[in-house]
Amino acid sequence: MKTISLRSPARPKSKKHSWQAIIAALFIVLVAAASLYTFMYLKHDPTLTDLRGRLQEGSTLHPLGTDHLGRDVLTRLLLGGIQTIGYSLLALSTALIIGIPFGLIAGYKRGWTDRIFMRIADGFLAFPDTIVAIVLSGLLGAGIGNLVLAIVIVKWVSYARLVRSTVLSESQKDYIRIARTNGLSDARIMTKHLLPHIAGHVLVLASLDLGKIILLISSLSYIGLGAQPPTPEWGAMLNDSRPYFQSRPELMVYPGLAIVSIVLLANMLGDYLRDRFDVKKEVQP
Amino acid sequence: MILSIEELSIAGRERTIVDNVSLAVREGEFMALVGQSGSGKSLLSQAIGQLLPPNLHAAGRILFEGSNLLERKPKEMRALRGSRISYIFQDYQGAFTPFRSIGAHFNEYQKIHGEKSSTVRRNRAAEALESVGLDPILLRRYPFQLSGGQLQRASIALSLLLSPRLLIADEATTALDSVSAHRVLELLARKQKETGCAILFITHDWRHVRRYANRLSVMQEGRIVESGGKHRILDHPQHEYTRKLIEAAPILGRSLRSGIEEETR
Amino acid sequence: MKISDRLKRMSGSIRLRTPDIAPASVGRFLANTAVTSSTSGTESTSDAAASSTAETLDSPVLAVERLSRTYAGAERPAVDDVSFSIGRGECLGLVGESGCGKSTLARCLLRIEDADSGSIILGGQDIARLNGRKLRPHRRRIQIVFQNPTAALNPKLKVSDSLIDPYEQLGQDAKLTHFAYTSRDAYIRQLLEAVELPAELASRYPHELSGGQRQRVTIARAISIEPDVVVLDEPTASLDVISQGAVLDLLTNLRTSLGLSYLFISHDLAAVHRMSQRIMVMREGEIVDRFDAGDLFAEERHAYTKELISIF
Amino acid sequence: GSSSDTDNSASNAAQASTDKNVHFLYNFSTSSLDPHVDSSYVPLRAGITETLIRLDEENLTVAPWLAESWDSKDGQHWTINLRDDVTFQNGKRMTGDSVKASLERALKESVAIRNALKIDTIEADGDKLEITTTQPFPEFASELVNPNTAIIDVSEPDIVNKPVGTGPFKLNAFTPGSKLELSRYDGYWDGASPLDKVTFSFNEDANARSLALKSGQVDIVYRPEVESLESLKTIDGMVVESTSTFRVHQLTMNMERESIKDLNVRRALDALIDRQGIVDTILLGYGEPAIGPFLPSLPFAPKYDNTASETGREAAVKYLTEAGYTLENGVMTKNGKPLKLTLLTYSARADLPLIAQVFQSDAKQIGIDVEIRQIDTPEEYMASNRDWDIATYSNLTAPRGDAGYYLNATYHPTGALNFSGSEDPELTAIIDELNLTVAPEKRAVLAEQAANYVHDNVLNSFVLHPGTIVAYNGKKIKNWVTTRSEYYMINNKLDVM
Amino acid sequence: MFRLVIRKFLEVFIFLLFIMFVSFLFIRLAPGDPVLTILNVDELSVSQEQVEAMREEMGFNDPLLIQFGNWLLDFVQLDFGNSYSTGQPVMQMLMRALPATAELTLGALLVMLLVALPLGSLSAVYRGSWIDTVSRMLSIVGAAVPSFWLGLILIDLFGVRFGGLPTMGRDGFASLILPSLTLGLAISSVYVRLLRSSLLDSLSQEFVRSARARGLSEGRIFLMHAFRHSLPPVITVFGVSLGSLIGGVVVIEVLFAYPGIGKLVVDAIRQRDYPLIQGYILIMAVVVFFVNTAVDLSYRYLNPEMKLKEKEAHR
Ligand SMILES: Nc1ncnc2c1ncn2[C@@H]1O[C@H](COP(=O)(O)OP(=O)(O)OP(=O)(O)O)[C@@H](O)[C@H]1O
Ligand SMILES: Nc1ncnc2c1ncn2[C@@H]1O[C@H](COP(=O)(O)OP(=O)(O)OP(=O)(O)O)[C@@H](O)[C@H]1O
Ligand SMILES: [Mg+2]
Ligand SMILES: [Mg+2]
Ligand code: NI
Repeated sequence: MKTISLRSPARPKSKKHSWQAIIAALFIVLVAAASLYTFMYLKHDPTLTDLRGRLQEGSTLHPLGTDHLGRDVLTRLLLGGIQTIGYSLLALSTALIIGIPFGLIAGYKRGWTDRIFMRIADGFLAFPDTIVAIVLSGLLGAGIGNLVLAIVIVKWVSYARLVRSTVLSESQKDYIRIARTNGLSDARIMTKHLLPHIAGHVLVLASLDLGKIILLISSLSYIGLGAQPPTPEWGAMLNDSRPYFQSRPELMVYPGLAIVSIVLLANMLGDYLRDRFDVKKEVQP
Repeated sequence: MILSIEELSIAGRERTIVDNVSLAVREGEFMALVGQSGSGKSLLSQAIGQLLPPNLHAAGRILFEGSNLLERKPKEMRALRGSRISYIFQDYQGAFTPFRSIGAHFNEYQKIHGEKSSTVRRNRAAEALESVGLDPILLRRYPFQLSGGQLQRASIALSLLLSPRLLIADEATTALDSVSAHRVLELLARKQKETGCAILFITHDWRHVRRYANRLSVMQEGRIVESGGKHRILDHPQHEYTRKLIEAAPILGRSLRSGIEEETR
Repeated sequence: MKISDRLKRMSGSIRLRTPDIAPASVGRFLANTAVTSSTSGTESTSDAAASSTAETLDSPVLAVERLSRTYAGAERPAVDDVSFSIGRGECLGLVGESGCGKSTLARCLLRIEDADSGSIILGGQDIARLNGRKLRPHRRRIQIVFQNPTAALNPKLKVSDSLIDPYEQLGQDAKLTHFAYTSRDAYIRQLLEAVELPAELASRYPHELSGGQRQRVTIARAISIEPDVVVLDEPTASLDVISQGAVLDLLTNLRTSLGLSYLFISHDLAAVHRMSQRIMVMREGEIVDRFDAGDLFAEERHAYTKELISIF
Repeated sequence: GSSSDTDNSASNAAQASTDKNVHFLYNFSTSSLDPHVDSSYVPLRAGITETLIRLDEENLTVAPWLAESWDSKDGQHWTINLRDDVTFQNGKRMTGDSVKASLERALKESVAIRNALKIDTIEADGDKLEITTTQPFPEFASELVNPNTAIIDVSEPDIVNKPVGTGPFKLNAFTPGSKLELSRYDGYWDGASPLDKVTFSFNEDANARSLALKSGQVDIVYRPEVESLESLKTIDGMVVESTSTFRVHQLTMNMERESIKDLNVRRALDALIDRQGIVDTILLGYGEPAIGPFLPSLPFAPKYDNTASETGREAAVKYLTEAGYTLENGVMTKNGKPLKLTLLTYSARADLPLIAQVFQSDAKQIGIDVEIRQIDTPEEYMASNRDWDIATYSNLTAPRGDAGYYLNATYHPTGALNFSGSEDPELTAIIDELNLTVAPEKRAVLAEQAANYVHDNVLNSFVLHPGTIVAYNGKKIKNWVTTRSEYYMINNKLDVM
Repeated sequence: MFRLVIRKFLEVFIFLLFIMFVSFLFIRLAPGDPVLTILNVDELSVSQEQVEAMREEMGFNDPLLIQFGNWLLDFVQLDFGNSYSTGQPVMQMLMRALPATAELTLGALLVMLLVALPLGSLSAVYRGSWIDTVSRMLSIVGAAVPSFWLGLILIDLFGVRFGGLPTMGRDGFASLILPSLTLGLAISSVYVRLLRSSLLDSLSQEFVRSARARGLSEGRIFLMHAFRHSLPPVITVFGVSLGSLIGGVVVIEVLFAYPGIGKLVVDAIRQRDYPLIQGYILIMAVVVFFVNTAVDLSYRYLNPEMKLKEKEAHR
């Protein structure tokens, strides 16, 4: 049955296949990065500045050149990856852990619970990010915990609301009512019956948010939260390269590409998971 | 021969669900398709309009008015659907878009098939609902505000609206009480007489088969085990399964046996 | 075909093993009808049912009193001052024209929808106003099969996951006698077997099932924990007659052996007649007729009942 | 590219025939123009308002402007003679009374000015003002250079959005946060400007400013992105000017910390700073290494003859050895305790975090572990948290050509910017004396003395004087002057070709 | 109806009061105060006593509750105070900057609609095709690239190299193009993917097949049936991000010297200009409240079941 407009002409390829490919690719990249990392680390200290050797073009010694303080870009990029990905994933997952139950409960319980929960969420939205970060860094000082807290405060609301919107419409359906007559506890209905429905959208939003969070972390480190200079970190590298936008644009391109690739990976992972929850797999013609 | 299905197979990734089925529906005929639950009746009927779920794939030939539907482009297919071939699906709730009122469905359906005047559209929608025993006031309601039987009748009314050449009714009366079902089937018969359309009627109800069908086919596990004239099959079933099926027909109380009445016309 | 053959078949098809209806509850039930009970109480074959007869005599498993429900914006109530009760091990049939309020009544009983007034006494406790946590313990006693099986199954859950729900939540309290939980897989296999479905369906999603298969899954789910009352809203509408017979047999079996009670909503008079001891006829939200199954063809039937019979 | 060049000159030529106008792009934005309150000083910078006394950019001394002359015997009673040929842009004549009213408004509206001027009474008599300060206040004249003391006509209705001053340009329109549209005031006392119109816009992004100049949308850009200058210079006719400012980037020492109390440690840290390297690379040469706080061209800046005083890692190690530190396993250690320092920095001045990182890296190489802590508001953090050792900070040292401000604020025990927590009695005595000295020459000697004391004791360590960079289209703009004070930008001499 | 209005009104009021109280405490918990800025310590000699006196005078040394009480007293008289840094009434400053921000936001939303709707729809309808791949790439780049970079590239392209579009200031429509484009592109990515994901859900619904069986064109099915069904998540995220959008424009406002509210507030935060921050949070709270209430109402429009069952009791 061949159709042009809405269905790919061939039978759908197995999704598993592409997933294995991703894992394989990821593995190779990881191994390569790790070995390169050890190699580069032996050669370059990522925090050691060398003013006379700054802004060098790529060479065999410095494959991607040096930055504005003469540090090896590749080494910093490799080292920064661990920091950046670690922090941002931690922050993202915390935001999810808080946002999803919040939205589930608000959407499922409705009524006063919903109203109060949503006003709380609105309250969080009214605060500018910078205020949150400044207050946190002032009150609690720097540190990963506070960084994560700041990002969670900024980010959780979107997940809560997104989840709530799906739950609101989904919990009208007969199968949720049946689940209730089956005596399922609210918690169980939320986790077992509603969670699969929200997974798709949440994953999409979360995987794209990863990029924004990396950038947010770097801007938070300016006011004292997060990684302090000269810790290599992609977002900070991107920001630091800002003055060289015209003279050495590649300084921005490298961390930019690194972030893009991480977001891409997260996105593929998200799409894979989404497809798992999308039991119907494909659009009908 | 308005519809002729030849060696149709429907397969998913792992298994073949409908296996090499052939079936024909003549012009103006009331063709009943009965059979085991899960034997593939619905899928067979969906294949005709290229409406199979995307994970399933049909092979073979489906000739409608002489041309193979399986080879048609989506655009050409669309020209047939709704106007020449119309469907009543088994899932009557799914027939309606949840956020549009029943009336909106009637209106849209007529509009895209060329009815320009909105008063005509409205009147015809009201008439159609009345013909299946529903109050036209239901036009203003949303699908979830109707009872199961009301929804099913609304979807029947909708699919009869434009007098198609072929009507595919997939268990169209399951949610109807016998009075309403009777009324709906009478309407179908009348329509058929008026317009001469062919009906492919999937059902489990022997009474309906007995009363309305011209011919019938019996399906079991993805195959058609027997087809033929109503009398032949009902009274002289050949296949073991058919025999069992007829035997199992529920009977009511003192005398009434639902499928097989005293005289056979 | 000979008429005698047909008669034989006819009598064979009525396989009511135990029309064991409790007289007292009938009396209460018939309080506002003119019909007098003529049911012959064949002794129950089931020990469970027998031992509980005394209890059932004055306390029906489910008693509904003056239940009403009006939808927002509707001119007339969908359920209008309905009262009835069901004894242990009894099957009460409910027939009526499409749109008369049967499903609404069913949903009210299950507390899926809130009745505007009236009480629902389940196992001695009025659950019409219970909410949340308080309601949950009573959930075990009553289960429902929805009219539209597609909507009743979570499209994102595999059949097995949907099936296991009641057991995982309520099964611990239920003393399973018909089914036995040894392992999850075995239990699900039993359930599927009971409704004549192949075990391989357990790992499929609802959209990969046929209409009849979906319906059988919902039936299996409803009876899986052997509740006291099952509300069956058109449970066999989209089944072929063989499967239909099998499912009805199973239901009858369970009823007699476990003392389950049913509220059996159907359009199929034959099935209702075959399953139920008593039948109610509903019209425009009201119960217009009630009688013992044996009196279906009696003269004093309501005009609408007669119409139903004549059409059948 | 060349295409934009031809575009520029073509459009310039077209404009020149009709209107002479200049588009100036400044690096701060303001949403208020109140000449007495707003600390962006835009009204003065844009040539709308003027002060009584100005800074002579060549000699770096105070000079007459709206005031012809001033005098005080005791530093407390001041007589100011005003010019008699000055008119406001609404045509009214500037008199002693209008100046008095203007000053009184400044005192009323701005606590800062009230604090800074310490005025007790003002009396106007024709074109003469008699002012008494609350205490002997020798710097009074130099404080009148402050743009927030600018003279305006206070009888105008909307001072905040449309101040009327005495400058060469009057305001036509103001878009808060975006730009000012100015036109020539023909009655300007010092000779009307040759220009018809000036647009004074703001853009706080350095790259965007450079690109705006590149695209020909603006003619003069204040502080373009340093790193873009190379590409700007390739454009034909582009002129890049740089002047060192009165600002100094310094390393503030927290004297309350045990290790920092040691003079030799401070000397070591001072020696460790690679000043020339930083100026050459981070500032691309637009700035000069600093030895003391004051720009060498200031009259009271000490002449450091011991410039050859040792710097570099060896010198640092030597000082540390003198302080009792030894290198153990690559870590500078004294009495078993490694030398670990916390270095504060903040991002509002982009150079500072870079300086901090370079310093950290250099320190690491001689076994000092420096931890950088980036903070939001340095003043408040440094004042209320004392858990840091050193901090990068940037100070104006002689904003109005006088040393009193910096020395008082930074080294006097009561100074608001005394983050070192230094309470050196000897230094305090010098500053106190300075505060009572009127004669400029004597003041210069005292200031020099204080600066030398600071230097000898390495109370703070000075890194560099950053330069102000201005780039403009040399084919169009004539007579642009980049001032050190950064007060005076648009004036009546500015012209186009 | 009347009662509903009253209830809503009361809800807003309590909400606002609460937000203002929390924000009042919160921003005063931030280290620092505006005194140093007001006294202009950068250029004027100030002693620590003067700083302390100023603090006392401004009431920063009073207990927070008293400060809040004073603020509240002014607040109920609709006096939101004067900015510490400019001395002007806070609301006047905010209201003056608001149109620019609104303009910019609307422009960005327009760009977002123009980008996200077609791209998201196409990539859902042609799932797995090249257009899906391209749109995924674009949205990922959009999500990972900071807006200042995007803005600079656009300035370089359309301001310097070709086109000669104005790159700064706010003079009419032309000057709105680049900033809106930057902001719009920056926010589009999420909507592209979200719309796609949601549309995929909708397109696999049973009613879509029924519509197809009725002979509806794909376009019509998409527009009238699937699209509306897929809107709630998109609108939800939109509602949420509108708040952060207004706060997040600051990068763009700075880059393009667009005199909006974002820049004003960031400066206010830097200088701890409390009244201005409070005024901003008040405005934001109102905006957020109304936007999200509108979003909630839109669910009801998109899903009549919700509206009609709302009154039914819920367990
Ligand atoms: N999308 C699907 N993917 C895989 N298998 C499917 C799918 N849809 C249906 N099936 C299977 O195909 C078989 C035939 O289904 P079909 O719906 O045609 O049955 P049917 O004859 O209509 O039965 P019923 O009378 O119960 O509706 C069933 O066994 C069903 O489980
Ligand atoms: N949510 C609702 N809002 C308004 N009216 C409703 C709603 N649900 C059902 N109704 C109406 O209430 C009446 C009873 O509906 P109900 O579903 O109980 O009928 P039923 O007896 O189950 O019919 P059927 O046999 O057709 O399923 C019908 O007229 C129906 O249109
Ligand atoms: Mg079917
Ligand atoms: Mg019903
Ligand atoms: Ni015969």
